[in-house]
Formats: sequence, C-alpha cells, structure tokens
Amino acid sequence: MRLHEHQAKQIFAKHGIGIPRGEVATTPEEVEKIAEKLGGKVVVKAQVLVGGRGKAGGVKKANSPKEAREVAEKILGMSIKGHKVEKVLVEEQLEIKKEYYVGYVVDKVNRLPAVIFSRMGGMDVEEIAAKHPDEIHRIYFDPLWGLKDYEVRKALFRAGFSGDEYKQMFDIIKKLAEIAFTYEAELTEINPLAVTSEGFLAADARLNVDDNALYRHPELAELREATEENPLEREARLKGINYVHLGGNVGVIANGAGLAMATMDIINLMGGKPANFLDTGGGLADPEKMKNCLLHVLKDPNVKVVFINIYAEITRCEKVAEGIILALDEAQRKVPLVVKLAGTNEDIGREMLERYSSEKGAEIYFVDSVEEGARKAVELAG
Amino acid sequence: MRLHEHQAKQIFAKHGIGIPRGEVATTPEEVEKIAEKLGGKVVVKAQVLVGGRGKAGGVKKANSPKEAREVAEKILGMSIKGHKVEKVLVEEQLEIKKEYYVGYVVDKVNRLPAVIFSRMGGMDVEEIAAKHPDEIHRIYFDPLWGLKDYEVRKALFRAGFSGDEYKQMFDIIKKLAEIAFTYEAELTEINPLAVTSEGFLAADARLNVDDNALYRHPELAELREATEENPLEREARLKGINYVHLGGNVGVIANGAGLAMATMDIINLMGGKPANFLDTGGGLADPEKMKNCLLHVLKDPNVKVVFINIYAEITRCEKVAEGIILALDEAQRKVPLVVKLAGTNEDIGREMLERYSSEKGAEIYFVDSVEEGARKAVELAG
Amino acid sequence: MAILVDENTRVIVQGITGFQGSFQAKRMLDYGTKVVGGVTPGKGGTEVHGVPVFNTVEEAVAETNADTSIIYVPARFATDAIFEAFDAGLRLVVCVTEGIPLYDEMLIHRKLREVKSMLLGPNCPGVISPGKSKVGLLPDRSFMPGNLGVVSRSGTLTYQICENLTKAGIGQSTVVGIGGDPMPGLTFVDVLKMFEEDEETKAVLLVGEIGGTAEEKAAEFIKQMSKPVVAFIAGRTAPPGKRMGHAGAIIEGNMGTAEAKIAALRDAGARVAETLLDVVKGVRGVLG
Amino acid sequence: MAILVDENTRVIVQGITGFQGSFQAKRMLDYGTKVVGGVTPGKGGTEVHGVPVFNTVEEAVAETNADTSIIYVPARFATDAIFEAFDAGLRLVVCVTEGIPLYDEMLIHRKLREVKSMLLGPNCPGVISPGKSKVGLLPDRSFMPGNLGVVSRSGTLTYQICENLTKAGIGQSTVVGIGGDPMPGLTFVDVLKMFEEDEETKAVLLVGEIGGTAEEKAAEFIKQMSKPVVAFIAGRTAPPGKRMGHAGAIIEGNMGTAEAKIAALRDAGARVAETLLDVVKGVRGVLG
Repeated sequence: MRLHEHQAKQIFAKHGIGIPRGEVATTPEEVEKIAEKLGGKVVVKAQVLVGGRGKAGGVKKANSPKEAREVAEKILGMSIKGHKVEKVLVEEQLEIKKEYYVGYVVDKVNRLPAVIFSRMGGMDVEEIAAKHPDEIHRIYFDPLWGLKDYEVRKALFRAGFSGDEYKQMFDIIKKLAEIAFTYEAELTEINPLAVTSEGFLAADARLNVDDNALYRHPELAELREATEENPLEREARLKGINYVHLGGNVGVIANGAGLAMATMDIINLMGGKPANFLDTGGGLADPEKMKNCLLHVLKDPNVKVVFINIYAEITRCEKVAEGIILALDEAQRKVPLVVKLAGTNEDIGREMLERYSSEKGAEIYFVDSVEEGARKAVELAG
Repeated sequence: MRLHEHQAKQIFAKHGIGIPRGEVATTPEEVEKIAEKLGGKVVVKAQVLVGGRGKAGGVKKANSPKEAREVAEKILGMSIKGHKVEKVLVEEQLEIKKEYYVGYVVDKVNRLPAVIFSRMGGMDVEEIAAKHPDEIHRIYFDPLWGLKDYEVRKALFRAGFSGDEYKQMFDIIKKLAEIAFTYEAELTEINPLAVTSEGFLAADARLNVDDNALYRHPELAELREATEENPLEREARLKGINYVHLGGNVGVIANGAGLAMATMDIINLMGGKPANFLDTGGGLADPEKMKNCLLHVLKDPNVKVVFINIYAEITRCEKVAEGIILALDEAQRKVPLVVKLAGTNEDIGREMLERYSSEKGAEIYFVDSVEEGARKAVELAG
Repeated sequence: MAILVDENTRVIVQGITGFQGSFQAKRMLDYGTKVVGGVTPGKGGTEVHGVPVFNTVEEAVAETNADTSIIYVPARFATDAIFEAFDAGLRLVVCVTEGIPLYDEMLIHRKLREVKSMLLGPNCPGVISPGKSKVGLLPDRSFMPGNLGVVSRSGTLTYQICENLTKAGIGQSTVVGIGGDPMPGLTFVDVLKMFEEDEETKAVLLVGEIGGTAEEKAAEFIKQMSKPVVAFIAGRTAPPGKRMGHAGAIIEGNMGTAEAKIAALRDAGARVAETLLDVVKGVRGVLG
Repeated sequence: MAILVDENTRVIVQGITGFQGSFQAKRMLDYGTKVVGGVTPGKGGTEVHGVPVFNTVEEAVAETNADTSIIYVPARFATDAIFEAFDAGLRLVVCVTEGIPLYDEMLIHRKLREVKSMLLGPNCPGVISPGKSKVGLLPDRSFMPGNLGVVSRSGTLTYQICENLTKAGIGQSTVVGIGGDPMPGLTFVDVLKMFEEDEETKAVLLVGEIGGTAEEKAAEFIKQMSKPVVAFIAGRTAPPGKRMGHAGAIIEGNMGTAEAKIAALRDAGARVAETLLDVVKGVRGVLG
C-alpha cells in the first residue's frame, strides 16, 4: 500500500523528520485560505499515488493566495495517468540550497534492508544510479540487529559528509530506518531532501507499506483512500477479488496468478486486448466465488467476451460451472463466454454449462487449450 | 532497582496479566474504606522491598473492614528487616485452588534470558529447585530473537500442561517476557501464581529492573520511593555516593569496590565491625568528592573511627588529603581517622595531613598496610 | 533419484487438524507419500486419517523420524511454525501459506543463515516427484514419472503445462513450485543446481513470471549448465506498477519485465516458449 | 610471551578526544604502548599527543594496522563502539566504560558468538604485560616484569596487591582486569587457560570477589591446571542482597558468597590467602 505524500509526511514529522509547513485541501477556496496562512508563496501539489505528477502538471508554484487558488482550480479534478486529483497539498515555498536523496528499501535480491543516500536529489534513484553511480551510497544492514549507529557513521564519513550536514544526515537516516521498521515499509523515500537554512526538510515523501502486515498496523490500513484507485479495482479490493484493470475488451478469469497472466499474454499474442487480470485464488468449491468474479468482470462496460480458464486442482468442476450459471442468471447484460475447464469432473461441469446454454440461450464456447480459447475470445471481441 | 509489589502489579495489569482487585493505603482508616469497597474479606500486605515479610507478620488476612483496620494498625509502622512499613496493599481474598510459579531472570552464568515455571508455587524458587527438582522448568532463549511461541509451547507440553491451564500459562509466560524486555528487568516473578475460578492471577509480583538502564525508562525511575531504604543509603544514592550501611562502628572509605570489601574483611578479621561499605569510585582529583564521602560516613552516629584506604592510581594524593581536610573542617564531630595513602605524591599528601593534624589537633594515624590500618582502626573503635 | 523428495521422504503436516491441512494430508497419503505425523498444538494424542497428531514438531520428529515438514498454518502463525520446524532440525520445510509479511520473510531468511534446513516457499504449491512422493497440493493427474525437471513460480499454470506434457508422453523427474513471494526460500538457482546434479533429470523446464530478478539470476546459472533448459515467462502484457496476484509479480521501474527476462534466458542458451503449446514442442525438442 | 598484549600490540583508543581517553592515551604512550591511532566521529584528521585521530574504527584500522582497541566512551554509546570494533575485525577489544545496561551486555555476548574478537570488560581496568605494553588504566608503579600471571575482578585492590608483590620482588607476566560487571567478556576461565599455556607464566594469582559463580567456574578449571594458583576473595563481610559497588558484587539467595568461593577454590587445590599480606606469602610459597 502506497501512502499519499501528505500522509507520509505526517508520519515523518511524528518521528522527528522536518517537513515544510502545509495543509491538505480539496477545493480552490481552501487552497486560497491555506496560502494566506502560509504567507502567500506556496506550492500546490496534486495528491495522487502515481509517479511523474510534476511532469504531468500536478505540481505548481503560486506567489499569492489568489494565484494559488487559480493553480488549484487547474490541478483539482485533473487526471494524472488515469488517477483523478481530488486533494492537493499546499505548502510553503522553500528556499532550497541543495537537493539530496535519502531512501530505504527492502532489497529482495539480497534479502536485506538497505538505506540509500546521495548528494544528487530531485531525480529518480534509478536515474541517479545511471548518471552518477559514484554518488549513490548504500548501507545494507542485518534486519535482526537493526541499523547500528556505527554503520551510518561509516557510510556517511566514507561519502565525505562532515559537520552539520553529517549530523543532519545521520539523524534522518536513523529516523527513516526507524519509520521503516515501525510500519514495515517496503520502501520509503525523501526525494528531494531539501537543504535549507532551517535544516534538512523532506520536500517530498514516499512510504509504501507491506499489505500483508497491515493487520499489525490498523492505523495505516485506515489511511487507505478509496478515491484514488480505478473504481473497479477499488470495488474488487473491498470484495476481496484479485483484480487489475487493463482497459481492453476481453475479460479474463483464471485461478492462479501465473495462469491468468499466461492467458492475458496469449490473448495479446492472438491480437486481442485483455480487459483485466483476475485471479480467483483457491476456494472455488464455493460457487459464490466464481459468481462474484464473473459478475465483477461484466461490470466493465468495455468487456465484449470473457475467457474463463480454470485448472481445478482441488475443486470439482461442477462447482465452477454452478458459479458461472449463477452469475449468468444475475447478469445485467449478455456477453459470450469462452470456457476452458480442466481437473476433477471436468466433463460434468461442461455438460452443466452446455445444458444451461441450450436452455437459456447463453453463448458459451468450450475449448481444450488456452491457445484455442484465446483465439476464440479475440474473434468474438471483434 | 526493585519495585514494590503494588507497582509491579500495576505494570503486570497494563500488560494484560490478571491481578487481584486492591488498593494501596498509608493509614488504617484508608485500609478500612478499601476493605469495605472490596466486600470486607481482604488481605493486608506490607509494602517493603525485602523478602520474608510473610514470616515477619507483614501479611495478614482480615474478614471485615473493622478487622482490616486493626490488622493495618499493627502492620503500618512495623519494621521488617530494618525496613519501616509505610504503605500496605489491601487486596480481595482469593479463592486459590492451586499455587504455581512463573519467573523470568537474566541468567548471568549462561548470559541468556530464561523463563522459569513450576506447578509448585508459593515457596522460593530455590526451595522448589531443592525440594522438587523435577517440577522446575526452564526456557532459555536467544535475547536477539526474543522468546518464540514455539519455545513456550515446547516447554509447556513437555511439562504436561494442557487445555485451559496451557493457554493461561502460555499467555502469562509471553507477557512476562514482554514485560521483562520492555523494562529491562533483571528479574520478574509471579509467586504464587494463583489458579482461581476466574483464571490465573498474580497473587504476588516482583520486578527488579536494571539500574544502568533506568535512563531509558524514566517512568520507572520515578517510581523509586525513598521511604523504604535506610536513610543514610537513600541520602548517599541521591548524592551519588556508593554507600552500603552495615551497622558496625568502623567507618570505611576506599576507592574501588574490591579494595573497600577487602578493607571491610580485614577489619572483621581483626575483630572489628565495619560500619559501612563506601567506594569513592574514580574522580578523586576533585577534593569535593572525598570531602562528601567522609562527611557522609560521619553522619552515622555509630561510627567511632574511619579507615580511609586510597590507592591513587590517577589522582595525586594531595587532592585526597585536601578533601579530607575540607571534611574535617566542616565535620560536626571529631572522630579519629586511620589513613592509608598510596600512589602519586603520597608523601605530599601525608605531610599535608600531618601538618593539619598538629595544627588543628585532629587525630590522624598513618599506616603502610591495610592490615596495620585495620588493626589500628579496630583498636580505636574500642 | 529425483530431487528434494522421494519414496523415502518422511513427512509431517503442521496444521494437520485444519481444513486444508487435513484435506491435503489425505491427498498426499492417497498419492503414497509417507505422511508419518501431524502437528497441532493441543491436539496431541489424536489422529487424522490414521496419522498420529503431536503437540510440537520436536515431539513429532522424535516419535516418527520425519525429515520433512509441510506447513498449512494461517499467515499470522506460519512464521513461528517455520521456526519451529527449523529448530527441530528438519531437512526440508515446505510452506504453503500465503500472505506472510515481508518483514517476517526477511527474518526467516536471517534464520536460514543459522540453521541447516531448506525452505520451499512460502506461498508455494510444494514439490512432487511423480510416482514417488508428493509434498504439497499439486494435482496428481497432471504428472507422470519421467526425466524432465520442472521449477516454477506459479501453481495452476504449472499444472496446466505439466498436464499438457504428460498428455504428450513427457514425464517429470521432480516438479518444484518455489512460490510467488518476492523472497522465496529455495530459488530457481538452488533448484537448477539440484537438477543439474540429478541423474534422473535430462532436461529442465523453468516457468517464470514478471517481477524481481529471479529469472535473470537463473539465466546466469543456466550458462554453466550441461543440461538443456526450456523456459516460459508469464506476464508479457502486465503493466508496470501493478501487482499481478503474486506478491512478487510486479514490474517496478525497469526491473522485472518479461522482455528482460526472456532476453536473459535466451542469451544464456535457454529455449524460451511463446505459448503453452510451444512449451511441449520445446521440451520435446530438447529431450529428443 | 605474556598473554593478550605485548610489545607488538598496536592499539587504537576509541574516544581519544574525551577527557579520560586523551589522558589515558598519554599514559599508555608514556609506558611504551604502541598507541597508533584514535577514533572520535567528526574529529578525523586531528591529532592527540601526536596520535592521528580517525572518524571510524574501520578507517583507523586500515591506516594504522591496529589489532587492539581500548574504549573510553560513555555508557550510552559504548555498546555501539564495541560493535564497531568487532565489525572492524580487531583481535582484542578492551572496554573500560562502567554502567553499560544489562540488556546491552546480553546483546554484546550474543554478538560475540558471531565475531572473532575477544572482549575484555566492560567496566574493567584493562591489561598490562609489565615492561611490554599496557592497554588500560593500571598504574605503572604497581607492576614489574616477572612470572606471575594475575587475573582479577577489581581495580585498586589489584593495584594494591601487585604493588605489594612488586615491592617483595615478585614480578608479573601479565595482569588482567576482567572487570566488575556480572557478565564480563573474557572470564576467569578464559584468562586462566591463556596463563596455563603461556611459557612466561609460572604461577597465577586470582583476585575474586562475592557475587556470581565466576570463581566457582574458575575452580573447576584450576583442577586441571598444571600451574599453581593462589587466590584472594574480597567481600566475606558483605551482607546478602546488597550490591557492593560492582554490578556483579552481590550475594543473591545462596549464590555468590565468599565462603562458597573459597571452599571451591581450596577444593580445587588453590591456595587461598586470608589477607593482602598473606597473598604475597602465598605467591612466594608457590613460586619457590
């Protein structure tokens, strides 16, 4: 789960990292008032959970409350990479002398936590690594022992830090690691870390926490804001369906992430466009699950056909068929289905669907391979 | 630092361990009121920081508020092993089915934390170990990894626990270890752990925390109650003097714990009784320190002579002599001193004291060995 | 031969009295796996499908001489179950549980440095050496004995592929599902090394997917392998920044794309199949 | 020979710019100890008594080839300083600092399992091999070269005893102060083993005190020693339950009494002296 900039900053501030003065607003009027409070010169920043908002025009300076209001009118409601901007963060303009970078990540290759810092801030860490490889510094540390002071000292002195900058960096690195471990962050980042006359401030803030650990951090789970996601994805999440919206017209349902991806890939190879990724997961013994998945895919108005690809390792196929039938009975609109059923009692399942198809006039095609299914689905999608 | 029973119980309760209902009182009137609130049948327990209060008459049952008041009149103000009872804990009487034992200790021999539990509660753990060695169960665990659930499960099932008793013990052991690590306990103990129809309750509670770590736990440092200690020891602690009251008449001052103990031992060997242990520690370069130590020892009215045994490894002896002279100038009463000075400038120090002695008539004896000094001191103490 | 499990493997099921544990224990027994015990704290002394249940892994190992464990325990308790299995000295620990927090997994890897056990998973379907032993939830019908080693990050996709292979007469020495988490215990490289040394295995099929760098690391090792490798990568159409079900299946920045993985594998000499049917052709091609 | 330190020992002082660190560095230099560097974060590039100061132990070791460190750092920072010294691969780390929390000390011992360094202390006066090297704050005048190995839990008491020995013409091979904390790094047994193997050492003096079981453990080892041992135990008159200055010097329950220690040492064949003067007699007796 990725937190918004303003949410991450609140957490940073709670742990003693300096942040610019600022407030969140949802209307241009609020933005104007906040800008007045902050002395007029502000930055208005779109709060969206995707990168590149700056280039997309989602971050703008304003030199008066009135200008802030005008800027906010443009930013609020705009769409950045498919995410509608519903909130902005209004912050004081900083007099930035230099921009540094500090980040923390769970390095999955080395299976270790790592702090990364650089004197080259303001650009992506990948870009720094590519353009200034000597200016990227890493501290890998033992997750059991935690980040030791001497490890930070070693890295900072090696990188040539001294004096007050050393002290500020030391402090921020220790706090960032503390935040990471407190909230079980996959990644947290201050970029740029603004060097100002008032000290080091987090000009931007990123904090991605582990979804699997949210049960240990209910205060974070509450921060998840529904407004940002694609509405179909949000609804799926609330229903516990593993769904990703892709924008094509061939709906995909498979049990298993790998199988779903392979199905999408073959649809694409056959010249089609998958509408979504959907992994039903296990538990298909209950027909309700398949019913909910199919009904969900049909909510996407672009979907012209649904390819259901089930390898029933545990479940018997008649339960899957039952779920499909329940969904078709309830569905608001009719779209053709392409069905590949494999596993226990696959014949019974197929028979049930064939009977239903002939009785109710539902358009259901049976296939024996994923390739055949993909070809048929693409053909039906037109 | 050892916490009072009632303080430890508050901490236990905060961490979810069940405790009997009860309140602290300092007067018999309060005790009566509390007993009324608790329904009449109570136990009145002296809050003193020494073991064996039960045998000393510091714990008594009462079956009515009036009786509670009478019992409290006897307990409040009594002296248990030199500790005056100024507070009592008034608790509901429990219907105890069985008494178990659960404790945690930092095992200094194995350098590991250990949980100890037994079905034989109510007596000292040493006594259980002696009388029922098979009924003592230990869980040593890695302080870095912490106490793992499976380690507790293994130990409890090995010890034959099952059903609800297993669950309650598991819970209490995990919480006790959590308390130990939260507050950096040297030792914490529930003895007896009362098995009642309402579950397992901590009928008594002990929590000794590491003095060296108190700076990390200011909330504990505040709990230290001055009333319990010997007044001279309390005063010494507040002044930062490393002093233990022993009750004899030969005052002892040495720099170094080992040297102080050896000095006490030899005084004893020569037939004398040391009045105290006092280790000045380092820092004798400042004459104030020696002055304060000597004045402190002289506050003990039993002291008839003071043996000062200094091995000045860093300090020059004239600073030590200066401190002694400052103290003698300020002292309210005159007692003879026996002085052994070794180290840098020992001659100068001795000369200063000799001059002072002849000018002011102070009774100061110089010795060249600890044995000689002890003999002289014992002789002077009479 | 085969790798990881065979007819001598003695298995205990942690969480055997749970719904999934009990069901899968039965299926493993039916397959012929030597399921010698189960563990559920507090249920010691009972039986499940004739298999004795113990309170602790320690006790189960002492009584049954098990060398392998499979864990069907909810995510909140699975990490402790893994540690318990390590502590009892088991050779192989298979963890099926999905949704174990990332920081727990970091600590599991930290623990692996201190112990001798191997961990398969978490969030994996397990391992089968067809005709010998199955430790996991892989469906029997997809597999038959043979000389192809299979290692995969996904479940049903692998069953589908293996069923196609089996129908085409191509049997498997061992099929290993390393699981969909970003930091699996045994990795592609670990398993490829075992297949390289296994006499029964003549060729290897690697089923990968987007996310992470496991396939790239595998490619480096494949360069040194004497045995032919066929590969299939799922997720070519996955957009960046979106998690495709598996916690590990996400393209972050430029890392983890199917294109990069396919290129690395091809570069290492592996035959990369475009479709599932191509996989069968590819394997037939290398097995001759 | 001697043990732990000799004329080749290269020492860095952690906390060299502090009052005590600077003062003791000077005294060690005056004694002839090879103090080759100092460490104070942020003071790198400066000098103290002509000794170069570095920001980190890593840098100091790289530049000076030091093998030993002595730590004069306040208790709140000492644990980290110890870890830094371990991490830099030093052979011997001497920690003078008093008042390190017990839980830090548990973790220091946990760390010692993972590293190759030896730790002397914390809360110890250090070690001297008279005429060769001194790493610690022991007063020069108390010692002279010779064949008696001395190991002790206390400071000034040991200086006093050694001064008596020196005055009596009995020199020392090495004098080791293991420190007064309840869980010292090097223990009596560790040091006794070294003395047993040291050619220069002909007999050993052990200076113990009440609290813990270190002396009892030492007695067990003394039984196997070929060299004669004289012992002195301080604290016979200490009451139970009262801490005598040192964190480790406390009689708890029946554990840690002087009587028990004396009995164990006598039983092991050590000669236990009653007074300080007896120590000299005892040592003279065994050295012949």
